[in-house]
Formats: sequence, C-alpha cells, structure tokens
Amino acid sequence: MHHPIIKHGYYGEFGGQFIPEMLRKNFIDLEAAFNEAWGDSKFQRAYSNLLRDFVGRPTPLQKAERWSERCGVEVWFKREDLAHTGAHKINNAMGQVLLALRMGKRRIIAETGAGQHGVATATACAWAGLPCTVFMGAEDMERQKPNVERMRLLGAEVRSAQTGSKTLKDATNEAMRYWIAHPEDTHYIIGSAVGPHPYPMMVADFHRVIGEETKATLEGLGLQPTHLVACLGGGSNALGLFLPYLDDETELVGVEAGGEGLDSGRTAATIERGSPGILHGAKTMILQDSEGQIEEAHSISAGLDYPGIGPLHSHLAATGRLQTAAISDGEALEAGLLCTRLEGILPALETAHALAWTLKADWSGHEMVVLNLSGRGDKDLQMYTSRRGHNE
Amino acid sequence: MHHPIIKHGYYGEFGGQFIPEMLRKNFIDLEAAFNEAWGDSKFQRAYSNLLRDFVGRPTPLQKAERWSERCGVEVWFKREDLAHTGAHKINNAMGQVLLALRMGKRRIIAETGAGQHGVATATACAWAGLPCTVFMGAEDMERQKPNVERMRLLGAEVRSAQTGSKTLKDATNEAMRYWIAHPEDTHYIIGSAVGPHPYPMMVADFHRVIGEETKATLEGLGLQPTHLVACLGGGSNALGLFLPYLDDETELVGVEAGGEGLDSGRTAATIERGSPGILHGAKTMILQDSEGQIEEAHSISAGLDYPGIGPLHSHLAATGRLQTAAISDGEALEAGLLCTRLEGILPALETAHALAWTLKADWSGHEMVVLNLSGRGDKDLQMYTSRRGHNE
Amino acid sequence: MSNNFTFLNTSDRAVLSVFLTAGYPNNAACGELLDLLATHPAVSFVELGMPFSDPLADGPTIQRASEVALSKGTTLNDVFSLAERFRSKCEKPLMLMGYCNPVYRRGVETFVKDARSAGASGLILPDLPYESHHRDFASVLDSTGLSMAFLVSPTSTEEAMAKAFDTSTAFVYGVANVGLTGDAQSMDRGAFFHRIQPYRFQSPLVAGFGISTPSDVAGLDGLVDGVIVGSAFLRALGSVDESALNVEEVVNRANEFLKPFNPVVK
Amino acid sequence: MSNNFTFLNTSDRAVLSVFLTAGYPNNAACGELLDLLATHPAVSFVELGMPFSDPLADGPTIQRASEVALSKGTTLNDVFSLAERFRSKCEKPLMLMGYCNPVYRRGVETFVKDARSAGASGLILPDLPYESHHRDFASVLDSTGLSMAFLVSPTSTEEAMAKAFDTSTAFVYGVANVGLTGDAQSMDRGAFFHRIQPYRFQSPLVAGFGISTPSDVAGLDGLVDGVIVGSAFLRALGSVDESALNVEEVVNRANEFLKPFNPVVK
Ligand SMILES: Cc1ncc(COP(=O)(O)O)c(C=O)c1O
Ligand SMILES: Cc1ncc(COP(=O)(O)O)c(C=O)c1O
Repeated sequence: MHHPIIKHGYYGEFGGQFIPEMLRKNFIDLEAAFNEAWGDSKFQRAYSNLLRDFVGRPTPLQKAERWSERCGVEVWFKREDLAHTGAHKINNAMGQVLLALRMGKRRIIAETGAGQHGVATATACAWAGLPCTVFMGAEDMERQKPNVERMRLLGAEVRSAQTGSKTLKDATNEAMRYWIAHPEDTHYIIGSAVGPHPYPMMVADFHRVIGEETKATLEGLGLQPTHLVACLGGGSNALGLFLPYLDDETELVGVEAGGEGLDSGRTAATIERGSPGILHGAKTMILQDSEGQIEEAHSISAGLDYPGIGPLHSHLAATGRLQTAAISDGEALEAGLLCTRLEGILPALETAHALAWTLKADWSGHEMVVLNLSGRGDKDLQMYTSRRGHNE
Repeated sequence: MHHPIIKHGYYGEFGGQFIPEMLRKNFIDLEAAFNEAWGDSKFQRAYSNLLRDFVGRPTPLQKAERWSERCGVEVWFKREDLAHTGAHKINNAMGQVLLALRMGKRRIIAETGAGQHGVATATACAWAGLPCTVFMGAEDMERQKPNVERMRLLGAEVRSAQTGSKTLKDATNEAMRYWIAHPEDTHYIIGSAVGPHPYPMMVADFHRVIGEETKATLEGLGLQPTHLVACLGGGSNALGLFLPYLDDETELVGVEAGGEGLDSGRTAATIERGSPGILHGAKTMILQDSEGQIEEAHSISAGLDYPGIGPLHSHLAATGRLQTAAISDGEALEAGLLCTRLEGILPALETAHALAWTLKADWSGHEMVVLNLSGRGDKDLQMYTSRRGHNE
Repeated sequence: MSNNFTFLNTSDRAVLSVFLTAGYPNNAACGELLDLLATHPAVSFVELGMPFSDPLADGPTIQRASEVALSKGTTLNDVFSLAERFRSKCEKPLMLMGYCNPVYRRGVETFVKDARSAGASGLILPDLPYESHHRDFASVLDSTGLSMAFLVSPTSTEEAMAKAFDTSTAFVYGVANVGLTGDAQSMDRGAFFHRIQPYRFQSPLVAGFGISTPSDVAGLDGLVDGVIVGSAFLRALGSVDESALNVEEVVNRANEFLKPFNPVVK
Repeated sequence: MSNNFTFLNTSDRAVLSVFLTAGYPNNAACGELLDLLATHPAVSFVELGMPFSDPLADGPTIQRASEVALSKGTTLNDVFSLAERFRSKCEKPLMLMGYCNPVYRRGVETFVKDARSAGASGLILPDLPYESHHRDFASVLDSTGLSMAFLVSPTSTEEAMAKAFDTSTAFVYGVANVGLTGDAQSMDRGAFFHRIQPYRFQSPLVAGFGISTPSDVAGLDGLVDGVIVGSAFLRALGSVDESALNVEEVVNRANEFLKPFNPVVK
C-alpha cells in the first residue's frame, strides 16, 4: 500500500473491512485495481487531463478580502464550488469512473443524500457512457427534487430507499445490497471518504488534488498556511485539502454539523458527540444509542447529515492531529448569507459550516487560513431565502 | 479608438449613439475611461487576476467525444458554464465593476432578462462592496423567481419594470431612465454587446478572453478551428469567442432563437427575421412592425428573448463574415437533453441552440468546430424536465 | 409662420406650450384636445407626441400615454391626421416629438414630407444624434422648411450647449430636470438656465421636462422664451379607463388645468 | 450438546434450520414461535436474528422484520431472554445472528458471556472480519465454548473457502444465492456447492439465503449438511399489522409452513 498511514486497511484503531463475505472478492479486486492504476502514469495522465478539461481544474485559490476583514484574519478560499456540477464531489466520481472503465465494469451504482454525489456520479457516467443507478432515501428524494431531476436528465436511474430513516444511511445500505447481488459487472462509487477499506483512502486520493493545487499555488507565492479548514460530512473535501499537509505543522480543522445543538439530540457532529463503532463496513466514530443501533443524524445541510465519518478522520481526531468543532444550523445559515453578501459567493450550506467557524474562532490576526469552499449553494437557495425572509 | 473595425462608434452602417442629451456626458466619460483603462497594464493585470482567482479562468476547452461522434464532426466545447455564477456573463460584470471603481462610481445598475446578467452583476457588486440595483421585467420576475432570490441574497435591489411587455426590453428602458435621472454617481452595466457605443465593443472586449484562451490552447496543440459556433442573444458570448478570429479564415456561426418557428410570428431570430432599426441607442437588426414599433421577441430561452442584437453582429452578418441560423424551441430542448445524456453537461437553454445547430449542419467530417458552451442549465431544469416527461 | 419660432425671441415673457400624446386618451378625445389648444389663448404652440413602444427618455406618465395610444392602434398616419386637424384650426406652431425608429422605418424623406403636408412645423427627436441629423435630415428639412429642436441638459458639456444653439432651427429644448419628462427630481433650475445664457444664440430657448405649475413657470421668468408642460397636462386629464371616458369631461379638465397659466404666460 | 454441530456431519440427509428475528412480529409472538421450533420434529436448530438498524446483508423481508422488532423496542436483553426461553424448552442448537456494532457496543466479552448464559450455541456475524474474530472473539469464544460460523459465497476465493472451513467452529454458512437473504436471484446452486466440496473439512456445511421451498432443499441433497430457511419463514407468518396480530394464528401459519419440509429433511 502506498499510504504509510494505513496498516492492513486500518488507520490506528479505525478502518477495516466489516463486510459480508459476498463482497470480499470485490474489495480484493478493487484494492488491487486501484493500487495498480494509481501507480500507472497513464492512468494518472488520463485522470488529470479529465480534471483539467472536463472538471475545470485547477480551481482558483482566492484571497477573500472582505471575508478576511470581517474575521480579522487572512482567509483564502479554495474554490471547489467552481468545479463541474458545483462541488468537489466530481473529482472522486471521475476518478472512480475511470477506474471502473479500466476494470471492465459495465454498470455504476452510487448512494446519495442531498443528491450532490448522485449528480456527480450520474455526470461521470454520462460522460463515460456507462449505465448508472443511484440509491437515494425516499425522504431525501422528496426533499431534493431538483437533484433527482438532474440525475434523471443525465440518464441515471434513481432508486428510492424505503427502509429505516429513508435517508443517506439507508441509501448506502441499499447500494451495498445491490452490489452484493451484482458483484461481477458493477462498480460502486462511494461518495465520501467512508466505507470499507480501500474506499476511504481511494476517495481521499481522488480528492488530494485539492490540497496539491493549494500547496503548489501557495508555495509559488512563498506562503505557508497556519490553518486548513473544511466541513466534515463523510470527510472527503476535508481530506482532499489536508492530505498533502498531514506531515506539516499546519493545523487541521474539521467543522461538523451541530444541527440544532450538540446537546439537542438533533445533531450530526459525529466526532464531537459520537463514539467508536462500526457502520457501513468500517470502524469509525458514529452516532449510536446504548444498544449500538445507529442514530439518525440531523443537520440543515443534507450533505453533512450522516451519522458516520471517515475512519482516517476518527484516527486523526483521536491522535490530536485533527481539531474539530461544531456549528449549528443557524450559525451556518448566517455565515452563508454573509459570505454571499461580502464575497459574491453563495456557498453550499455544507461549506457554510466551515465559514461560520472562521467567524467565531479566536484569531491573533497573524494566522493564514485556507478554507475549502467545497461547493456552491444554488441547491440551498430555498433555505437561505426563508432565513433571509425571517431576518428581515 | 483601439478597434480598427469601429469608425466614430459605427461598425459599417450599424452602431452609433442614439441617446438623449441627458446621457451624452456619461457616454463621453465612459468611453474615455474605458479606453484609458483598457490601455493600462495595471488595469489589465487587476482584471486578469480577478478572472483567474474569482471567476475561475481559464475555463477548459474540452473535446466533446460523444457529441462529436453524434454530429459526425469534431466538436470542442469552450466551458463557460464553469465560470463563477454559471455563464460567461460574469467576465463582463467583473470588468465593468472594476471600471466603475476606477471611475469613482458609487452605485451600479443593470438590466436583466432571465436573471443571469443580473446575478453576475449582483455578484460583482457584492465582491466590490458596491450597492446594486437590477431592473427586471415584472413578467420575468414572476418566471425566474430563483434568480430574483439569488440577486437579493447577493444584496442587490431588484426593481420590477412594469411597462410594455414587462420583459428584458422594458427593463433596459428602465435602467436607461434611471441612469438619465442619476447620471453622476451611477454606472450602468449593460449585459450584452448591445446598446450605444462604446458598450458593444467594451462588453465584447471584456469577453474576448474566451476567444483568446481558445486560440492559445489550440495553437498550443497545433490546431486551427474551421468553425466557431455560438448562440446569439445580444451577442456577447459569440463575440467573446469570435473576436480574436475575425481576421482568420475560420467560419463564424451565430445561432439565433427561432422560437416557435421563423414564420410563426413568435421568434427571437433578429438577424434572420428582423430589419435594420434603432433600439436601445444603437442602429442594428431588430424585430419591428411596419410602423417601427418594437415587437416582442419569443424564445423558450429567456437569455435569447430579445428583439435586438449587437450592432457588430449586424455588420458582420450584412458583410457576410457571420453566418446565422435559427433553431426552434423544440430543437433546442432536445439538443440540451442529448448533451446532458451524452456529455454529462446540462447546458443552458441558450447554449442548447448552438448545440442543436451542430447536430443539423451538413458536415464533411473534416471540420473542426469550437462551440461556446456559454452557460449551465440548472436554471432551465424545469423546462428540460417537462420536456423529458413529455418525451417518455 | 407656423415653422418659425423667432417670435419667441421677441416676446418679453415666457410663452406656454403644451405636450400631448397623439391618440391619447383615444383618437377622438385627442382631436378635441387639439381643438382646444388651437384656440386657447394661453397656449402659444403645441408638441404632439408620436407614440413609441420604447420611449426611453420619458417618465411614467408619457410612457403610459404612449402605451395606451398604441394599444388603440394609433399609427403615424393617425398622427398626421391629427396634425392636419390642428392646422385647419390655427396657425400656431406644431412640433412632432418622438423617437428615431418609427421615423427611419417610414423613411426620413417620406416622413418629413408627410409631416410637412400635415402642417407640422418641426421635429423633436431626443435620441437623434447630430451626425444622423446632418446626414439624414438636414437637407430634406431645409428643402421642406421643417425645423428641428435639440436638447440641452444639466449634464451637457459647453460644446454640446453651443452645438444645440448652433444646430437647432426651431428652438433649444432645455431639460429643466435631472431626469425624464415628468420626473419630480429636485434640481437647481435657476442655476442651470443661468449656465445656458452665454450660449444663447439665434435659437430661442424653451424649458421642458418636469414643468407642471404656474410657479414653475414663474421661476424661469427672464431665463427662457417658453415652457413646455407635458406630463402634468396629461395627468390632469384624469383616468383613461375606456368605459368611463367622457370626451367632454376630458376637455373640461384640460381647460381647468390651463386656467391658472393665463396670468403667468404671455 | 447445544454448541456442537458435529451431529450434522453424521446425518445422511440435510437437516432443517429456521431463522427468525428476535422481537418479530412482537416479543410475545416470537416467544411462541420459538416454543414451536423447540419442539417441532422437522427443525434441527434455530437462528435467532438480533435486530439491527442497518442490516446491510439482508433482503427486504429480514430488513423489515428488524425494523418492526426495533420499533417495538427490542433490545439485546430481550434477545437473550428469548434465547433462555428456547433453551428451557429444548437442547437444539441456537445460533445468534446479527451485525458487529451492537456486539462491540456491549463489549465482546460481556456479549459472549451473556449469550452463553442465555443458552446460545454460537454466533453468526456476517460483517465480522477474520482478523477481528482472531483478535477480539477467538479466546473468549474458546473459554465459554460458544462457536462461530463464517460464510462462503459464490464469489469467495479458494483461499476464503479454505479459511472458512478452517476457522468456523459451528459450521460454514454457504450462501446459496447471488445476493442477500431472501433474494430470488437465479444462480446455479448446484455448481457452487459442488465447487465447495473440496474444501469441506471438519466443519459441517449449511446452505442459507434464498432457500424457501422443500424442492430447494431437495436440490441440495448430498451437497450440504443442512439448510436454513429465513425470509420464506418470516413471510409465511403473514401481515404484521399490530391491530390484526393474532399470536395463535401466527403460530398456526408457522406450523403450516413447516409441514411440507417434514419428508425432505431428516
Ligand atoms: C458542497 C459539499 N461540501 C461538503 C460535503 C460533505 O461531504 P464530505 O465531508 O465528504 O466532503 C458535501 C456532500 O454532499 C457537499 O455537497
Ligand atoms: C448562458 C447564456 N448564454 C447566452 C446568453 C445570451 O447572451 P449573449 O448573446 O449576450 O451571449 C445568455 C443570456 O442570458 C446566457 O445566460
């Protein structure tokens, strides 16, 4: 394995492959195929060309003047909102579709919560000409109709998950089940740095371009950030930014969705409020009750509304390398509105959590912060609009 | 004047400044300020940095494999859909806001039809911290609610134009009127390469980066396009692509909105079906009745729904340099849906007109086409969705 | 003498001119209003607006009047018929005021000749550039004897002021407002009209845009040769609701509106 | 002898085992069903499902049963009580089947000891990796005498097959389906179970997932030591609409379902 941080699929005590035997072979094949592809300069070239020509990379690294002034510290935005389909998610979807083509797979499946990863995957599949099935909680389909339509326009089939809380967690179960039933011809594109090994590291690797571009730009300017900040859903945008900085002194801050409050029982702050457990095939921090049943997560931001987190994040938090914080629904909404007015960037509600943290943190003023502006907020217009109405 | 093609504000017989005396001074000042700024390397640097760091330029030039296959000719997409706010419009808005700052203006006004230029201008103003008023037809405000909300979130005031057809043409009148009443402190950002001199050329200049990037990339690859294709609303995305190629052999194709059909009376194909006249301060091709009253344009695509066109386009068409064609509402919808499924790019309905033309044109197969993918189609989801529903 | 405005230079008090939109509130009522203006002693001359779909120099009242007139099917031929009717009643100058496009659409020469035959004295086309005037209008105006009025406004440069007086063959139209016809923007009218004085040469000077009351007129006394009242006159005509439209009533209102102007204008 | 499955090796025909979800359709009915299974001559042993919120290896029927059981508040303690009740009625082996998280949440050692005291024979945890078994389970299972069953499936590598037979202390669970429990995917079961034969060693082999009829069982005769019927059994219990739930009726249906299995299994 090319990542010294992983040992036998584990990051410290977290990670692993808690999967039924019916999927074992898929994971063996996937790990081998990914390692081989990742080490192949032809694959790397095809992948970077695609990121450049289709996704629109590199994305800008922009000094946010008016936001910095408001925070009292220098804040730079890594503009993943400008990536095709409006969020970082597409980096991973394109990488995995390329991998699936290389493996000779003939169908793609994916799970989605708010629909961002589903749209990214459906987009990658349209580009590749691969049939695509996206699993989505029945509840989420109801709440996120425009993304359901986008996926369908892209030619994807959207299947509703009717079990459990009918949200992302259940859609993930459904996708795994489908894969169990169709192990040969199908590749499953997980949407964040979660799930059984090798997904967490593979997904992170397909996003590390975020951090690499950031580092290259800043080094070109002779700058070194003191803080990297990103919101934590499953953790892919955060890891994408953090990976090239893991061995630096730079502080890493992951901002979780506090929901209605850490103590409200309605939260998605997995690291802040969860405990170690096993979900979707990996040992990691999860929200669970005393019986070990998985709890529903709650966040205004559908992309953070997940009761788990990537195992590497759990490890980095447990070892003190990753600092976490939680931001409430209301704080995120306000920060998103403020960023729109100050910078002319309507951020995804997910991203707004990271933004809110930079407003609250205790700065000396000498720090230099890079914030992963992970996505655009067009999809969240309704939510912002009613908040604005309410504020006036 | 640095554009040899212009003589005293005219392109051949088209162009000019058909404006009331109350605006004359504004235009004298604007022309001087723009010429001075455009020739100033400091301004140029500030503008390109902004395009790079905020807008996300350069946008990709992507060979569209599956689309090419379908058309039987090599088609490349210039990905303006990846620019901040989702269309080329932002290039012009940022340029003009920089100019307004330089001129010491303290308020920005703009007109908008579908809201794309309004959103781009509101975005530029949020970035610059300038107050912004956007005029929009009352009818359009009703049809394009999400963009109205986006502008408001960006801090802009949206004023409804209640006169005439209550659409873009009337919003433009209102903006001009406001400017007449507030000539000193206000700068008016027109949204396309239309209006009185120097707007057509200034707007085109702020978009010529599209063509310059295209040319640089293709020259780097040793390629020379045989055709450049773009949709024509007011003509800004088209000119942006065409300008650096005006003196080349490359064929220039402008695709107009045929609406319900060229002979239906419900069309926006200004060059194909219009006649020379004077609208919004310039002599150009317009849709008018026998009395010289301006006719309402009709297109499914709000961004093409304008009874005029830039004067340079009229000149290029009259002199045979620009070839035009019209695409109907239905053809555009189908082309947009097809592009979504084949390429994983949901195009703006405006862009879909240009796409449709590449499907229909008579190719030998040896041509090389660059199509300006002027914007993304998230805003048109509803329209595409009902068409898809209807097709099934 | 209907196409010569030099009489303005010779009077010692500002004369009153009224603007109305052709075909407003409908063709018949507009005809009756023109009859009234033709014979009304306070009114020295008249502007007849040629309705246009996109009147970008006009405020809400005249915009609305244009819209109503167009919705009733008013054409240029109707405008000319109204002009003929006016001319049959009096010798007062009649200016046609409008936008370039309908004029170019008909053809400048045809338009000017038709206007002349209908008895018009001159033209006001706020969006006509000087170059276009020189190229397309000057000689045919000259040969027909129709005159032309250009605008100066508070933002006009010194050059523009000189040019307006130089080129206008009817009078110079001084925009008495920052803004549009009928706009109620506050500005220091006196200062502006004082600034114009040095450029006054040959052409008379008439103030318009936003003049609505006798006291507005009084405030310009000594500074201009005439004033044009437009939006305020149209507003005074009351509602244009077709079902309630009573031509006699409209004419009465017009008469009422003009009454207080008698003492202040010559 | 409840934790030793070597008896399977010695019988000449495949024995029948029934899976049911603890707390389904409710706690009382589940208890009655266990009583039935304890005494039913066709049933050689039983799997009791421990309901989990995210049962990703299960098909719709067992998912739904888990959901119902959890919605009725079924806890691990309830599972153990049901196991105790079963054990009080018979000596047949009882496997607890479930997912890792609730087991780890209780603590592996506590869980295993509690399970043992409740009379369970062994565990089936489809998502438990071998390493975790070795590290966390092996010694405590050993010391308590509880056994473990691992799965092999049509996609299992040769290594995985060998390992399953090597490590399983109860039996090897052969997944008789491409897919999930209860899935009706077509596959060549015979081919798969033939492929397993060379690896059979020590542990007995039991087929499960998608076995629903006596003819399914007959088709595996000679290839396996036993079969597990789960989803089909739960489906046979009928609607779980609480208001209509009649425990006696549920037990009758279970009895009906088991009848045709009598002749084919030992
Ligand atoms: C814009 C955006 N940011 C962040 C996330 C959270 O995911 P992750 O933590 O994997 O980056 C999502 C998920 O949908 C997203 O759409
Ligand atoms: C995406 C897109 N393309 C094209 C146009 C048409 O404008 P223009 O002809 O000025 O490029 C618009 C106008 O809103 C647009 O939004």
